[in-house]
Amino acid sequence: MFALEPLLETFQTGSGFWNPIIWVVAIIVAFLIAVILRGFGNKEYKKKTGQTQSFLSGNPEYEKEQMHIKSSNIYWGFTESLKWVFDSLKKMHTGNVSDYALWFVIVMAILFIVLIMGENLVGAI
Amino acid sequence: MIFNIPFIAVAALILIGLYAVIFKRNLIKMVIGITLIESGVNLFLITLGYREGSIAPIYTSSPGGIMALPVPQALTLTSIVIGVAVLALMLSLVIHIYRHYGTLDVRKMGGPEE
Amino acid sequence: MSGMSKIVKTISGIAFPFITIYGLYVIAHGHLTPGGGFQGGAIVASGCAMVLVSYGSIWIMDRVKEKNLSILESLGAICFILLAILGLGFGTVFFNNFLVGTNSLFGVVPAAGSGLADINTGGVIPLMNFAVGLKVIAGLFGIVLVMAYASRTKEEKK
Amino acid sequence: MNVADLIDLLLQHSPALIVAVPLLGAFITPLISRLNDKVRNIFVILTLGLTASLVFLLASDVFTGNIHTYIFGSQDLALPVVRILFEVDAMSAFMAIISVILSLVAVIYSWSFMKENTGLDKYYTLILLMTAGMLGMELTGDLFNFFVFLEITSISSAALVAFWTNKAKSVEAGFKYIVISTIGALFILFSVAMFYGQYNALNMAMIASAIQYTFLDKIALVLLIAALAMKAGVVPMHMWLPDAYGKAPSSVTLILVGTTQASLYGVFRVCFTIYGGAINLSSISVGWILVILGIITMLLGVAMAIIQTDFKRLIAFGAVAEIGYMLLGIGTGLVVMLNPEMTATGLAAMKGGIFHIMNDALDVGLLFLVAGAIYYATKETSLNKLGGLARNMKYTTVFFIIGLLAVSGMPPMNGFASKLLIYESTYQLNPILSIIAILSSIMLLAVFVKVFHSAFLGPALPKFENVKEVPKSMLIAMGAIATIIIIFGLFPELIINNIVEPAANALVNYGGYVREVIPSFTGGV
Repeated sequence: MFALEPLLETFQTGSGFWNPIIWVVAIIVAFLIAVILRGFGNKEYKKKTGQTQSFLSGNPEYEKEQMHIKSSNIYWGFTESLKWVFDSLKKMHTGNVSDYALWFVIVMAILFIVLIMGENLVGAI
Repeated sequence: MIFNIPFIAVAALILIGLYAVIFKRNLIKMVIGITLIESGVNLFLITLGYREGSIAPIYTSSPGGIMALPVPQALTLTSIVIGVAVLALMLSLVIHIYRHYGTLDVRKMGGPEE
Repeated sequence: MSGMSKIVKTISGIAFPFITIYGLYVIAHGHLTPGGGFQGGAIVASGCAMVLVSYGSIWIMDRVKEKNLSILESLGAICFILLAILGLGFGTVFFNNFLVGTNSLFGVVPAAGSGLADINTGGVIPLMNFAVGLKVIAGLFGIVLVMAYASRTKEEKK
Repeated sequence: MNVADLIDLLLQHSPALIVAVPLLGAFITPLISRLNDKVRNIFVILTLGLTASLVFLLASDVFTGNIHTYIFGSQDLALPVVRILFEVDAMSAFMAIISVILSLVAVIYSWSFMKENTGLDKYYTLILLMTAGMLGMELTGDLFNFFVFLEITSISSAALVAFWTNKAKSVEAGFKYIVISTIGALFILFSVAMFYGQYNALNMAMIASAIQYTFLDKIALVLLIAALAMKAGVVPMHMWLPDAYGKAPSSVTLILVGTTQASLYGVFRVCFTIYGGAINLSSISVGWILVILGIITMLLGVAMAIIQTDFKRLIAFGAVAEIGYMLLGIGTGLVVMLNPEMTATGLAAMKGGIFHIMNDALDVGLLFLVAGAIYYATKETSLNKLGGLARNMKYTTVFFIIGLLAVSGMPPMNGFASKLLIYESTYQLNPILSIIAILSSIMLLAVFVKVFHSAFLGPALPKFENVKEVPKSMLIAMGAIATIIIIFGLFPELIINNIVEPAANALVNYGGYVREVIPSFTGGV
């Protein structure tokens, strides 16, 4: 009743193909290899020894709250180097309804120019 | 020429409404601006249905002659009903906002986040 | 909102029945003349709002419960949709005017051409107008009531 | 009457019933909630379940290539153009499936999520109204009716965004949403009036058959695209969206995703069907407008997402970025539509864009549900204060990983298949478009990895020691979406052939849409 073939069909995108089943099989094989490799290392791992404690170049361990990297610090370098972009983007989001309506009018004006003037220009050329 | 006056009024109403929404800082005035836009659109609909020298589209006891188009009037009515619902919702939200912030000025409200 | 002066209360008490009757007239003649459920309902609700303003929201809140209004509103909407679904059940499609031509209530087909209005026509349209009228009266009055109650000043809350 | 006849009858009347059932349910809910809360919840779920089964019944027939028209109020089909009618083609059915799935999941999720709130009868009434409005928008074949359903949807969703009235920010977001959507809807009504003034018709098919592409039509096109794009959250008119998404209850946000996509459907319906008769120079310029809007939307959405620290606001910006992919796909289809050499490319791009509508609804929806689950468990939405939750909330973590992979287009989740289609087809139009799309997809992955790290990983924080896994109904809701995501990801060919391709063909083939109402119409491909 339920045909299996359409499920296993390769997905043709017109210029390429994509078969998730093969991909999943490959991932499972990779995962198995990883588990085996982990098994080699696990033999030497002893619980409740100095091995399990964090080692910060001999410094004492921080509190848990401080150990966790806050989300605003992640990608710090990226956001810092592109600060001008993000600052101008932040400035754009004023949280004010009037500005939202103003953007709507601006977009409407731009579309109007593109659709009506633009076509006349193309026609003239 | 005289028949263009309603269309000028439509444009004026919509522009005044947009002006109120964009440049006024008081929430109540913004709500008024939205109702102005709505009136402009309703006027546009009604004007479309007008025919020169026509009578109201009521069939019973009609003296004869051409009638105004009833469909735009029905549309306008629907749009007014919706407008009432929107107005009620907006005003009740304004009441809540006033309770929280103690002001109706958009600049003094919470502002942007992050 | 607290009540207004005695003159306003008396006058609005006298005017209220007339406004209500006029609104109900507009609802009942919705299929013949301009107007209908929403317009008539808005008239009745504005009469109620007048009483609300003159007597104050606290006085009204003691007599009319907002919960009951919302039940009435739901009933109006349910009646409207049920009439539409009955069109599917008794007639052929959704919103079908199944009463027309049955010569029962509102089922008379008037003679063609212009003439005097007969209220016993229109099929389900008058019934739908009643349903919408009920919904609009309860809904608009409920909105005004809740808004007036919510916007009362601090002294009145005590 | 045997079962087959009954199903035939149901199928025939399903377009009307799909809207009528949730509408009726919406007004019965306040009465039923007098009895018992549990009975009310079951009633709402059953109502939406019935609606969903009707949608599936209708869709199963529509996807075989039929177009269903349903004319209200009369048995004689002689004058369809002056009556209100519903016209359901594969694209409408496709969108209806998305909406109904999202609503159903949201209601199941709210069982536990909204348990401690008061005024739940109104909450469920509004959810059902919103569902009815969305479905109406997608099924209707009448422009004015479209406006009415749009307004029903926006009023009820604005009320739901402001449902937590004790929070100032929620009320503010609700106010912004209603202002913005009302302005948009009024401009839509204005353009509907322009159509009526010129062609004396409100019917989409009738307008499409008569359209001349005059100056007024161009203005109407501008108004329609701008207003619907604003409702869909296209940059730079997206700013209401993070506010509304971020401050609404999570279950409501899930349905809000559906409403934005219903508006997006409006954009596509306007460009392809109503202006289908005006295909000339215009389709290229309109197509490029959509493509450029899509590119801006992607880049800006993802850039804003990187710097957010509020969980739901961040996902909302991710959702903005996702909208860009759909616009890019469909816009590419519109650009190359008239070029006979690139028909295959155009169709692939359209398939990608349309498939991505469904994928985005599921992926972003799942992420919002996870955000809601975390809020439910910890009462915290700031990412700076969260951490180490993977220890206590195992299932939620798994669902978040699935959503993360899907939304950033990682194989083998569903997002990959649709994004692959979009990348490949836009590459043939212009490689830069494809590169930008891939770049923003990578940035999206980075954004959500950041969320994953800051909320789920890291040392166990003492203040979250007693956090428990969320209740079953929320897990069921999240699990249902996750299952659909995995199925769509593993068998993309099945979904694309059976659901997406008919929808894409229906959108392109506007002549068939018109002929269903006006049989004498000869235009269209």
